[in-house]
Amino acid sequence: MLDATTAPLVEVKNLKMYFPIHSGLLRRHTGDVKAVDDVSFHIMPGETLGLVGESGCGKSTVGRAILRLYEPTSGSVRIDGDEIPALAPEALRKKRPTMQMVFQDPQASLNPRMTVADIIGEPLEEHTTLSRDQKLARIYELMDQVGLNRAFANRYPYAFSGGQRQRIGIARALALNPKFIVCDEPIAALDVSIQAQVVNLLEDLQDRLGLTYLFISHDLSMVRHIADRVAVMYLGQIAEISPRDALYTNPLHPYAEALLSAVPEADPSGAQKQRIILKGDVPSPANPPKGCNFCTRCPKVMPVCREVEPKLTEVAQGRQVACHLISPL
Amino acid sequence: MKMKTLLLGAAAAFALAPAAHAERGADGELKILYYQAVSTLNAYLSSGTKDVEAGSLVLEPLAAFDQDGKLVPRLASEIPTVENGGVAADLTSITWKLNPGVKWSDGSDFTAEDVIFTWQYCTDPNGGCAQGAKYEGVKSVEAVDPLTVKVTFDAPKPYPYQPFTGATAPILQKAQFANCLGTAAATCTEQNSKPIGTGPYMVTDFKVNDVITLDANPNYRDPAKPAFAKVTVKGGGDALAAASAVMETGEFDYAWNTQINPEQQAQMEAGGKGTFVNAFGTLVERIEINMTDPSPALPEGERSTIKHPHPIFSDAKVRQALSMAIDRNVLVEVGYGKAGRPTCNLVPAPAYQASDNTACLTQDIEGAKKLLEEAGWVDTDGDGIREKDGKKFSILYQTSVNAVRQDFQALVKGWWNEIGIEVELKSIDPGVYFGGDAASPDTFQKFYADVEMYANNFDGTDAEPYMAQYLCDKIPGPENQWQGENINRFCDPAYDALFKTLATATGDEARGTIVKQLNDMLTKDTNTILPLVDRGRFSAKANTLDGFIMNSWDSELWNVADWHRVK
Amino acid sequence: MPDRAKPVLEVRGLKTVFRTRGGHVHAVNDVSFALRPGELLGVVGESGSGKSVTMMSLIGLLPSPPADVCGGEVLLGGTDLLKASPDELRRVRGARIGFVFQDPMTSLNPVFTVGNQIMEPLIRHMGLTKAQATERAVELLELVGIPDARKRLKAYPHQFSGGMRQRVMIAIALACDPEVLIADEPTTALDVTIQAQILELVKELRQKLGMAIIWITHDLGVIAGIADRIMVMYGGQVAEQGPVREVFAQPQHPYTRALLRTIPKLHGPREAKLEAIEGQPPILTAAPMACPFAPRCAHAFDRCRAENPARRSIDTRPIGDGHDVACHWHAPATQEVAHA
Amino acid sequence: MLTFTLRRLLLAIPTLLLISAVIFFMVDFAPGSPMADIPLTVPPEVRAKMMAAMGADQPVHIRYVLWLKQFFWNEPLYGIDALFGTDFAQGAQRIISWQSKVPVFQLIGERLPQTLTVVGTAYALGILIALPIGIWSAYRQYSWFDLAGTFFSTMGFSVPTFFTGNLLILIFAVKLGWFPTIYDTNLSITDWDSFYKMVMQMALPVTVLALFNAAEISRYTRASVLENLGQDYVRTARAKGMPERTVLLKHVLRNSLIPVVTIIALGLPTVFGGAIVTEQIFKINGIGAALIGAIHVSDLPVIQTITFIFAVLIVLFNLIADILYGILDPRIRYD
Amino acid sequence: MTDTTTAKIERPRSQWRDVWDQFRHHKGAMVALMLLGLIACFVFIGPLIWQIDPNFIESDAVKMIRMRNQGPSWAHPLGTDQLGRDILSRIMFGGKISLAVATVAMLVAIFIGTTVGVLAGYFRRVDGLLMRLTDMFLALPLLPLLLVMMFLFRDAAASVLGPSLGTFLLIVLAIGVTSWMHAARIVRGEVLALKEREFVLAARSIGTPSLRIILRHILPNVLSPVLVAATLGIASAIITESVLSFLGLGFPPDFPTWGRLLFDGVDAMRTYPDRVVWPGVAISLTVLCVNYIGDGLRDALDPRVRGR
Repeated sequence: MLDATTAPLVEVKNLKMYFPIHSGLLRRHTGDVKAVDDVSFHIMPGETLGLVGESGCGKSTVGRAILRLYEPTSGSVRIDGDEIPALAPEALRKKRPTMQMVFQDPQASLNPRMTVADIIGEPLEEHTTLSRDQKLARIYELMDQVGLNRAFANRYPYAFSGGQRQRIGIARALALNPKFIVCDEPIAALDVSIQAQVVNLLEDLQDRLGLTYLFISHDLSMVRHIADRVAVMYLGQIAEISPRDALYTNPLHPYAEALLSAVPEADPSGAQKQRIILKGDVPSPANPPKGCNFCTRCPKVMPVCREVEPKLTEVAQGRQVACHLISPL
Repeated sequence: MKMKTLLLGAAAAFALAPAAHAERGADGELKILYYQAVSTLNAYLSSGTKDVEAGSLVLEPLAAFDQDGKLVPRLASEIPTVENGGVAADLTSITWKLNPGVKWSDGSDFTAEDVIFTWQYCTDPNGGCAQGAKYEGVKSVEAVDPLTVKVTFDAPKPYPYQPFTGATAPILQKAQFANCLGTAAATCTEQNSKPIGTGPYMVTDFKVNDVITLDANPNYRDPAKPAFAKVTVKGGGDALAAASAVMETGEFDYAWNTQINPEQQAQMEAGGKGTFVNAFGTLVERIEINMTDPSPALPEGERSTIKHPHPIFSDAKVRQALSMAIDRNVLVEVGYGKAGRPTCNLVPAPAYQASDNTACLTQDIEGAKKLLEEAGWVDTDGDGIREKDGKKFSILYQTSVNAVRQDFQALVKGWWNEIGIEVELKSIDPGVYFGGDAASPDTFQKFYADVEMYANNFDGTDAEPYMAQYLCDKIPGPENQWQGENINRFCDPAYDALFKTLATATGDEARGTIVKQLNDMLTKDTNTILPLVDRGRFSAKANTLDGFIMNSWDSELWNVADWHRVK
Repeated sequence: MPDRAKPVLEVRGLKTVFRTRGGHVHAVNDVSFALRPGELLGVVGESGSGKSVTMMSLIGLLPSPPADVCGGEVLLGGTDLLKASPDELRRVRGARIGFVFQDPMTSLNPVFTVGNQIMEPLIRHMGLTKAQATERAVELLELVGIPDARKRLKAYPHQFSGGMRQRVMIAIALACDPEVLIADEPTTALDVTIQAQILELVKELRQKLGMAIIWITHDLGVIAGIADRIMVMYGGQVAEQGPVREVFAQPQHPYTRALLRTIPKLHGPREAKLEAIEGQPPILTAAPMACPFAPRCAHAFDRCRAENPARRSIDTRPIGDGHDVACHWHAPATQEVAHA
Repeated sequence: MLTFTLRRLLLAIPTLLLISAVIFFMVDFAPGSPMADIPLTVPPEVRAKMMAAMGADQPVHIRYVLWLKQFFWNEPLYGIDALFGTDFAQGAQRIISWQSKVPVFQLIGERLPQTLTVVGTAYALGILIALPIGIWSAYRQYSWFDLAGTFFSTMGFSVPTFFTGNLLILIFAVKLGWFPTIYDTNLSITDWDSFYKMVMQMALPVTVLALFNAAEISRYTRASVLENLGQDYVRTARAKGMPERTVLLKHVLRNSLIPVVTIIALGLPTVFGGAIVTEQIFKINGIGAALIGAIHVSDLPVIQTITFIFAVLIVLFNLIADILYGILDPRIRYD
Repeated sequence: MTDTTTAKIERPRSQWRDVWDQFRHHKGAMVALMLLGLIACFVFIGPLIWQIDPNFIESDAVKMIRMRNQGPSWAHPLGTDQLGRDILSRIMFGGKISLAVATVAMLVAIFIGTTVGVLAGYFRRVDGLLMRLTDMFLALPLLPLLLVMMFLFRDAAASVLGPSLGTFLLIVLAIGVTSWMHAARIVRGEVLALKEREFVLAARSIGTPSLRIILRHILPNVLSPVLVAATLGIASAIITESVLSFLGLGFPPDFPTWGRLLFDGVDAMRTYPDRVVWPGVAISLTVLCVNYIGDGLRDALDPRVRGR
């Protein structure tokens, strides 16, 4: 998968997404919520990068900033050769077909006042000059592709179950033959028995269409299943990026380790190793701690962690970790 | 009607006899309702009738008008005439002798200085005196002695009784108002709301536009009067509520200007708690005909000016037809009932100067149609509207917003439709219509309509200034910011000439004859003005109130000192 | 495990119907189970499987109308709660049965202090004075691991983080030493690291206090970690019930089997493809005449579509005590549980 | 909270200045002239002089600046003088009514008691009626009580006050004669007798206004209680074994009242406005009547000042509502 | 995907069917809808049957006097007024005007309100400005504002469109321009929430331009609150018109509306109470019905309620 000769499809460098805080009598700019603070990674063509972390760690914001649904504060995002944050509005519009998104809440991501055909057809409407019949044919084709019955084309989203709605959302994302899809917690709102349907569909499509995914999720087992490499985020920053198997067998960053150990496994045999229970809560991204942002909860914290912010550095083949323990200064 | 007034007066006079023995303040409280609330008691700062009349409880003129329009002395001891030497033979001055022993309510003496001060007060150019017209032509006012005042005019005045007479020109106390001359007049809040007077009552409390409380004046010249110890003058509401408060609920003793529709007049009287009292003066509701062209097609500044005579109304026959089509009796019955009577005259009273025209009182639709045919207005296309030279007989009829006027508009429109005239109605907010704002197209002076309706009268009994309004040089137009009083743009050299003779005529008889002729020129002869209804004053009084005499020439409270409770 | 002890809570043939204008929904159909002292019963099922409604029905927390608990009995220490008067029920709630709900954000009243909300049941049910209640509240907060408890009593819910709020909810539920604690998806809204904290806390509290717990969740992993017994619900019915290890080791119901297979594993060999359960959970508009899982079941045969299977024990223990299943199909005895 | 309040007050200044300009110029453009009720017998020259004496002939922007100074500087000085017996104002020019030549603030001072008594009583009464109805309607949603309550409240604001008011007068004051038709502003309560009179004369207007207010507030209360009844914490309270009384009157009510209280605060200035019609009908010489009266005679200083005071009240009560929200709802912190 | 569902091809079910289903269960709203239908029939179809000119006055004086203030009779079921005009036909005519004014004024208000609300909610840059404007309008005393508008534009309107249509449009605009603020606030709030909904984000990720996002995604979804606001707007417009007429600022007298009839009736209230009662009842009943329908709509359109 990691072919050294090919260039990455997506390359994110030093991405920052700050939301300003205004306060005081004159509403001065007094600080920032650092939702994404200096994040860099790349995704190779046809690869799936899993992005995991707890709620509020900024993983969804990363996804949205990459597609420039939010205007990033700074940093570079190159997708298929284009510098996304620098694109002019019209150029960005032209670029949109190559990069698409599948959203978390299949209920909220579909306009309740539009029929399925309208929803799937909207990207075609915006970016192609197909005739009515051609468009309908393409819509049917897409519905077949995601396993939706063509007969439902004129129905409204509320008539569908969660899994079916997510299929509609996927069909919409596929309409323009994208190369890269950001899957923003696509299964989080689905029932357990439905999750597998959607994940299988995503995998099928990737195989068939050669798609590249950024798969954002908090479900570590599902990420293990689908992703080739995994990035673990904590408080707006990446703690560790590793190939999947390496991470799951031997997490390097203490947070990645704790996160993995916290996942309850459906195995009552008691074989599970001792859990690492983190103390306390995640600090506010408006006021992150000095030094390493995990230092307030880290079971292996050292004095240096409270002073110096660790940089994400490559410690092994394809493994990057931001921790003083792993890569001392 | 006249008979009734006389009877009332007689009854009141009859009632006066026992009252003479009455004791001041014995009858408790008198409750008066002025639904248009009183804003100030200083008649010189507001000529609103309500303010003037409320002021007359406190302030008095040298002489007042009685119910027949005759002058009766108040602060003067007699009415000066040429005969008794009070008026100079050349008519350039008048000398008033003051009543001795009159005291202000604060106990100080009333003297000629107060009279002179009053003149100075009202003629100060910065004071904005509302009664300036009363003192027009006065050259000087001098004290011959403390109880004698001589008023000198700058030209002979055949009617020298304008200054210091009637409720609109009362005497102010010099001591109190000395610092209120000119621009200071408006800021003298205390003085304006609690003036010291010579009248039967004095103010104890004044709530602007709401309620005034007064007590009997301890220094009033007649020790037996007034009969009431306390007076409340309440404001607010509307005519209907005011009438109801006297006639139905009995909450008040007297309510001013209870002009309500005739059916309700009858119903309220059935309440048995009070009676409506009326008296007729000179207020005439009329339709004015525009002698100039108001067409919007004309450039601004030329609409309704003498540059363009009216295309339809220049023909006298047409104007006569308009008049003949109106049934004035119906108008009275619908709109006024006992508060009005049909009239053909601009000057309906007093008797010596009122013409006796009655011809217009009978409606003659057929006659009107015939006149229009004669004038060349024929309905050629069968749409019910007459045409002449391809022009439709279509007119705009405007008036102010007012329930009765709108009824009148509807009725008159019906009649005029009947004789083949298309009428468009327009009603304008009274604030705009009578506002005199030169920038507004909707004032009655601008007269951007073919006919318009309103009511007007004159102050006092002498019609000279009133008739002066129809002189050629009083026509409103852009040059005088539309401030002229000749609303019709009527201009007749013969009228101007006849009016000049009025300036030298003396005596009721002689002056009356000229006024009648002038009146006829405007109404009967040319139908420039179509008088409709002689509107009387119409108020309500409780049956328990006695001594009341309705007066249409002066304040309705003119004899409030004589009011008392029925025993 | 105090297996043979008399159950503290016994539910028999519970039926709940929602009568709405759009039609009736048979949310709970003939659910029976027993809870023994000190036991932790895990209830698993997808949304709409009737697991929450069952628990709410027990103590009359469902708004009526539209809910109608129309059959069965709920025995708490011998008295049938379904026949109890509203007043009697009120004396049970909060005192003998404590409740913890899913969303700690909305389950606490935002305008009252945490202390106030903890003290309410103490004053109401235990008749404590305000001062006594305050002391007890401090104890409770300390018990659930909230530092600086006395000061935090005066704080409002919004001043706590999600995990802390859930601790407060647990403190409220435990305030009057209930015999039964019902926790309705108490960790679903929390992050995994916080969930781990709460699970740890519950384990601790069980050891200290020894009350019986019903733990509702859709996460088999959570159940595996803490429960003694598991009850799998599907379509308003109990599909399978038994000791946790037995059920995980030898799932009898096709649904349970599929459910276990559909979840990817965190350790061990990575599955090439997930086994999906096709189709949708049923909408229970009528009392089921067939097996509700039949349309999605890989093993379904004609009988499944004609007859709703009764629960049957798969060993010698009586139904409810041992391992039982409601299925016409007999799982092969051979051990072939996926990816074990 | 303090910062928030200060900030809002600061923001209010430009808003109010803008509003004052809009009001001033708008009213000035309005039709009518202060000379309209002067009899036609008064000749034009005299009218012109009267206008000049009032300063009404000045250009509008000059009058605006003068008025601003009078409103924001001179009048407060007079207010201080009146309170502390000082003499800061030193005879500076006040805003004077064209019609009555009385300082407008004096006029307002005379009118305020009537308006406050009637409107205040009516509002308080309205709230007292509305809360129980709204709460119980929501608690017993779709019961006959709810249907009746909803009908009552819908009626309350569907039927215009000028209709109900006149109807009540006709029936109770004119036909039955139970109540006076004219409000006596001089009446002060000194004994039981005058108290009885006061009650009698306030009865009808207060009824009309109170019903109107009650209608609106009960609707809001019902909606708010309904919303809160569905909240999770209500279930929690019940799960704790709290009796329904506590659930409803403590948990639900406290939360429901937050928006209701702010609605009540927001509604106060509009009640002053709505009272204009009521004052007109019942002949109460309050602020509303003063405004209508001034409009009828184009007494611009009075109109401008009163309408601006209304605007100030609205802005002020908006602020108060926000602050109340912050006080009542511990979740909200204004920073 | 079960086979049973694929077999039958359902006709797309419009959401409005659901709304109607829910609405039907609101008894008050249904009764109100029927009553309002009756009122509308009375007002719009009534004049076709009852063909007396509402402004007809007998020109013959004697007849006219006899025709005045008649009680109910077969010729005039509601009697005649002080000029002998038929009250029934006047109420019909007045109703037509009142309802037309209210409806059009509401449309104006809703149009302005929705536009301002959508702009403010969607474009952060103009939000502050537009909301300040809204606040300012809310703080303005509306009576004088209405007065001024009537004054400033009456002549222009009348000269262009004729006195009746001119006044009509002016009143409608005046009411509309002074009553859009609540709609704007509601819409803004709704748009702010919608903007964060994922389907709007989805549209942006597709590259749909703002205008089309507003038209396709935002507007249809603010329809529910707008519809409710519109219904309640009709009610308040009827009241505003009648207050205007009641204060004598409305239509010319030969152009009766319910408010105007009520205003005229108050003068005659003591003698002929029915003159106040009929237009008063007409106004009250209509507003009551509209308010009830608004309530019903609100319930029917509220997804939370509908879900129950």
